[in-house]
Amino acid sequence: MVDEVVEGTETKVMTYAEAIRDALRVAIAEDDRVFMMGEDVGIYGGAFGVTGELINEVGTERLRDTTISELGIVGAGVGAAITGMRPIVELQFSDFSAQAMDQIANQAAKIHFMLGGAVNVPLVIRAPGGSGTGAAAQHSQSLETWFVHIPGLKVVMPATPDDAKGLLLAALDDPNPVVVLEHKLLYKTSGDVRVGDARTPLGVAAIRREGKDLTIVATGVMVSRAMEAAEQLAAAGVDATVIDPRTLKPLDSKTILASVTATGRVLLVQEAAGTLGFMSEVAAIIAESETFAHLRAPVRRLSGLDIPIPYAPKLERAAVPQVEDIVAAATALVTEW
Amino acid sequence: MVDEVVEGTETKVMTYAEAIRDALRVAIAEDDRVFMMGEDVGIYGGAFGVTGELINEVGTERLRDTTISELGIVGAGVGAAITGMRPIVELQFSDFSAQAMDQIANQAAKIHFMLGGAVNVPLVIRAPGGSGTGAAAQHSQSLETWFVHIPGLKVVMPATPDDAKGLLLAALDDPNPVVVLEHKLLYKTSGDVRVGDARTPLGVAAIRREGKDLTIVATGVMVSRAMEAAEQLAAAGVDATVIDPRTLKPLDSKTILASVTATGRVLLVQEAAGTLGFMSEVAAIIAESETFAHLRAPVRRLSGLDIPIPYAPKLERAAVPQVEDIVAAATALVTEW
Amino acid sequence: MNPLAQDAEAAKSVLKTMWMIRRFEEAVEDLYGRGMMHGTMHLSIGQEAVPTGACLALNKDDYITSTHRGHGHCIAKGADIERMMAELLAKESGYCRGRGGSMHIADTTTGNLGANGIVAGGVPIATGAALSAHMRGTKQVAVCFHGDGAMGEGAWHEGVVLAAMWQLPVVFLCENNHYGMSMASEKAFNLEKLSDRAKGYGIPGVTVDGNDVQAVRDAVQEAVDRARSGGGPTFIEALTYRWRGHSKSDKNLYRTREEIEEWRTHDPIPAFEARVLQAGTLTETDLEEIRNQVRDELRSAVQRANAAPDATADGLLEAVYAS
Amino acid sequence: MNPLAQDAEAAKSVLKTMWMIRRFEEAVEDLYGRGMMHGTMHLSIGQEAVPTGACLALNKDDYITSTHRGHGHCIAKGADIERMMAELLAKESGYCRGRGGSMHIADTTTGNLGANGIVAGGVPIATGAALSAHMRGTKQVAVCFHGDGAMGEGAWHEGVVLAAMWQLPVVFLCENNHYGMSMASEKAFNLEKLSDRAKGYGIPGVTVDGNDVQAVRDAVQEAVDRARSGGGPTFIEALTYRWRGHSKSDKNLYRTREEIEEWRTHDPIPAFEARVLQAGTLTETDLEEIRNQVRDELRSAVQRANAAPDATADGLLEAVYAS
Ligand SMILES: Cc1ncc(C[n+]2csc(CCOP(=O)(O)OP(=O)(O)O)c2C)c(N)n1
Ligand SMILES: Cc1ncc(C[n+]2csc(CCOP(=O)(O)OP(=O)(O)O)c2C)c(N)n1
Ligand SMILES: [Mg+2]
Ligand SMILES: [Mg+2]
Repeated sequence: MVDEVVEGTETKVMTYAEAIRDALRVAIAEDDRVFMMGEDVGIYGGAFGVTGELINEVGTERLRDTTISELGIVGAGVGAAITGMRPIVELQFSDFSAQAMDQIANQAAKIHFMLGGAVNVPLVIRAPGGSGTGAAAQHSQSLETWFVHIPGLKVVMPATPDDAKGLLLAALDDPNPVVVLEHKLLYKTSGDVRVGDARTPLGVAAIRREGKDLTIVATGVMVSRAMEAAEQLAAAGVDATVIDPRTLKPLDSKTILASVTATGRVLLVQEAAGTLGFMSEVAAIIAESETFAHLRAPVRRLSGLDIPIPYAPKLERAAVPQVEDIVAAATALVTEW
Repeated sequence: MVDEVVEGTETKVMTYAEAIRDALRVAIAEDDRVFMMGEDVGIYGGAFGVTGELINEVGTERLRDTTISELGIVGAGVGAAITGMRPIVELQFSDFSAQAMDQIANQAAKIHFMLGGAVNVPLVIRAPGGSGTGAAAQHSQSLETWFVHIPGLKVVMPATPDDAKGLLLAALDDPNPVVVLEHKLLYKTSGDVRVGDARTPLGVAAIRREGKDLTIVATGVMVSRAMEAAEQLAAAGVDATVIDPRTLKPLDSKTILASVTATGRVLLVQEAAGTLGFMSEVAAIIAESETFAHLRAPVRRLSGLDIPIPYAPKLERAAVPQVEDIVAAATALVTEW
Repeated sequence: MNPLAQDAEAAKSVLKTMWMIRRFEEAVEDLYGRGMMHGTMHLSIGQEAVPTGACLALNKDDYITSTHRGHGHCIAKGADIERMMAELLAKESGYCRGRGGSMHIADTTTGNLGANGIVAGGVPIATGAALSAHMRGTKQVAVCFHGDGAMGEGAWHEGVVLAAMWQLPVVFLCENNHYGMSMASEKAFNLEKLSDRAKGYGIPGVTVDGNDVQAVRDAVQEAVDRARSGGGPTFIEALTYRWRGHSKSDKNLYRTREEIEEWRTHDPIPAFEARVLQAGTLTETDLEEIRNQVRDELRSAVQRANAAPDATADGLLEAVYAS
Repeated sequence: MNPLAQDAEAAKSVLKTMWMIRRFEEAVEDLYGRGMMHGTMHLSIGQEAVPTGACLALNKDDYITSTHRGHGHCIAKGADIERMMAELLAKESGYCRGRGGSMHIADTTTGNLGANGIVAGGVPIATGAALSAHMRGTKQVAVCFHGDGAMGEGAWHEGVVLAAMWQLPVVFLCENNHYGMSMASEKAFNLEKLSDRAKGYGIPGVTVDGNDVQAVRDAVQEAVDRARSGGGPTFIEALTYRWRGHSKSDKNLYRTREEIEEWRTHDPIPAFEARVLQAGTLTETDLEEIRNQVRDELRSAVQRANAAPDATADGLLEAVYAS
């Protein structure tokens, strides 16, 4: 669907951070099993202000400040999830998933399968990724690859306030561990958000814009950059479709393949380092598919450089795709092929 | 080169495990800075017998038994590497890299860049991966994706005894952190190994077999399966090239692309789970390249199922590609296109 | 607390459990040796008093988290030995449908949240189960079995830190069998007693003879009572010894034959039998009957497990996600 | 040990370092406020006595590992403030060529192995540096600065476990400024003194007034002497307080204004100045001169740093791997 928010649904303008807070509020109110824990999520309001003053509404039992122990808190989330709760764990930066990787990949992801289906692990892990805040290499990564590769995890990457809320609520409904990768630069962006308990189903891509000349697939903060690029391309007579997969795993490859089959050209845009970034999988899926025969140009990936994110503002900017890079790559795809 | 071991070089038949031990022996003897630490690498001889009785030759200073503290020992390796040593850290199973991921990805990989080049991190991490031993989901993963995706790491995956030795010695020469992913099923396989300080350069693929009908790219334990499949295919009149990248990062994509351009068909074989497995990157590279125009069939990946590795022998076998699967996939590629 | 050896029912139950663990693992060893079992195995022969004593202090709905050396925990908490054996034999009727094997057996119906192939992997999970019990207001307690070697892991530390901060109803029960694989705990941790660690988390710590089922039961009972009444976590070190190698690959080079022999003279099962006889609670005939009963039950369970259909590869992909 | 306040050279050096840390961070705060600095920043204003005292006990080739709040450590170990400031201003002449910023400044020429954006990330690294010193037989010692909050991390635990096992020459120096971001260490760790943790690793532990430069120096000196002579690691808790918020996003909601005000009366710098005056080692004029000298040095360093060319994006890809 091109328009996310269905006509007639009541909406409210919120920031992405507020939309997440709203989802937390809704989920905690409607389900006794839901709680969130993380570093500084209480009185501090979250490192990025996501929880804000929520602690005053829901109290310290349902919104738990933890020690700085990422492995421990994800593990505690696993333990709570398999014993009847619906925990959400906030990692302050997605980079710190490195600390928690055993509990994420070796425990949460595998328990259901490994135990022959005897137990479910309805755990949600929220973690902000991405660069653009000058926080340098250890606080700016886009690590979706680590999670998407591991069987047993689901992975979502909301690009709009409405999806930030809707995907989080859908993740909480899911009986499996879901990693929700938010983006720091999006927290302060605003948009229409459905009020109440509005879910965005997992596994369904959003077509943000429809055009006939090429398909741009973009994730996270790259969605809005792709949309901006598409506007500029349109002004230059190039009509682009923009697809936001929203859920990276399970991926709605059908929507992507159908569009690429129709346009014959595809530009894959991500912030993550290119080598084995998520778009490598999308490229591989296209290369393996029937769509292959319909390609009028080779698949093109536009990714973050294969470097740690640098501190200096200009260098940081150069490290990841910008609107002008998307315009240039799309133009080349359309004109050179 | 088709034949790894150059004519005239002195060789000895060794197992893969013995070849690694030989490399350790050579490196420890020739360089005072080299030492290895890990769990049970001393008197126990290593969980897979890699160190064997080496402790009696090199002593407890250069071969250090550690507590069960993967994050700590990789971190200690980082600290030793940036202060003048050449440490090797053995992770008992590559699955436990999950525990150590912060020191691997956030420290070792980034320090050189993040510090503006002021320091090098000549750290080698050895870790056995793969299934086939009935050790189930937490002891059988093929996690190369995690490392290949992170800028700053180099990643090798030796498939023969000679490369097990040669790549390890080359990794020790390298001023960067190198992850050496060995395979449990290979430890007891034997082959000719060059004696003395024989290096296998990083970043150079091996063409294990040359054929004109299709290119098979395979890694780790899949290399010997691909070779066996190629023999069977040859008997059926299908002539396959088999390429073993050996180094996954930096990847010798030139060798792969040249071969695929020549054959027009490519089968990518890996043990790892397919979604964002290493071969997704190879597929993407092909889809983006000039080679694209020479493809006579879509790229085909043959991967481990997207499941945690099961315990039951039949299920474990079904989870990853076997010789017959490679034969079938190659045959389909050649006959259907 | 009530002496187990003086109560006929309790004594029988203790002996049944300890013998069952012993015989179960001997059977595993035998099946393995005959090539009928796959993978690896970690046997707890010699350590039976720890899970047996500990689980006596627990209700059925209390939780345990277990380890790679988990058969004893599983049996003591009340699992069905046929389904356990079926799992090891890679049968569809196994606890994990053959997907998990020895290192992943769980029986949530008796509160066992699972063995774990990851050393210390269960520690934060136990903390989470205790947090869950606290939040649901159930008065359940979680006992986290772990080895001495596990105390080198960051996961152990973080799990204990959180439990101590929130004063959760969890008992960290260290089975100190003196080695983490080949690493002597004495050498590893620079401590006389591992329970000295507890002070660093502001929680009570105690060391007991892990081959004395009564001592284990009493210490765990005290800790469980404290946890249940809101007094927070406890750390218990139970000193014991593993008779067998760490796993099949172990050549036992890191310890002496004498040491092993010496520890075998502290076998927890005959020690408890002797106490029972001495107290006059049961007769030698009663003891013989228990042993026979265990042997028969086990033999029949193995037969039934073995006769069951193998796990099948059908639906592997569908089994990854719950729906 | 020799009283710093009674030795003119020592007293001058202490004051120069403490003032330089204070003024450097005030300048950073100012530049940041004026939009001339990017990213985030963690200021150690109020905590200056800890790095200053600690580094007095170290040789130039001794190692330190530092933290996200690392300007003080870097200055005290002897780094060049112009290159530090250049780094924060994203200049090519910065210690990291503008690639690292505040959280990654290192100066290996003075033994600083680097600030670290990862809480407790430097702990195992310090252990490794000490291992390296031991293996190379150099008698170097490593001091690992870390916060109270870092003691919740598994990395902290594992680093200390290894150092204790191998009895390495490393000092774990906890700057307990009472909070890990918003989490009070008192609440987090369930301990009266964080140094009570040391016992659990079989190493000596001590708590000192971290705002008393002499107390810090003496404790670190003792630990360093022990380490250098083969006596293994020590844990030191230095009690101090951060005056500013954790970082720019901090609204200080987790602590009271009164608490902050109370701690400001324990400013380590005037406290040491008073001692020096009382001892008659230096005069008020001498003190004024030191302050002026620091101000001038800093001002000129900022100017030079600011005038230097910006870091460039050329060669970013080539900068990832060493060759
Ligand atoms: C994270 C991790 N590291 C290493 C291993 C390999 N391993 C399995 S058991 C074991 C020893 C564990 O020792 P301990 O905790 O004392 O338990 P025990 O085997 O003595 O019962 C090791 C090193 C593992 N399974 N997981
Ligand atoms: C692994 C990790 N978790 C969380 C953070 C976010 N963070 C940065 S500093 C900090 C507080 C650290 O507290 P402490 O160790 O006491 O040092 P202080 O800031 O008080 O100097 C937190 C939570 C981080 N950088 N790294
Ligand atoms: Mg043990
Ligand atoms: Mg602090």
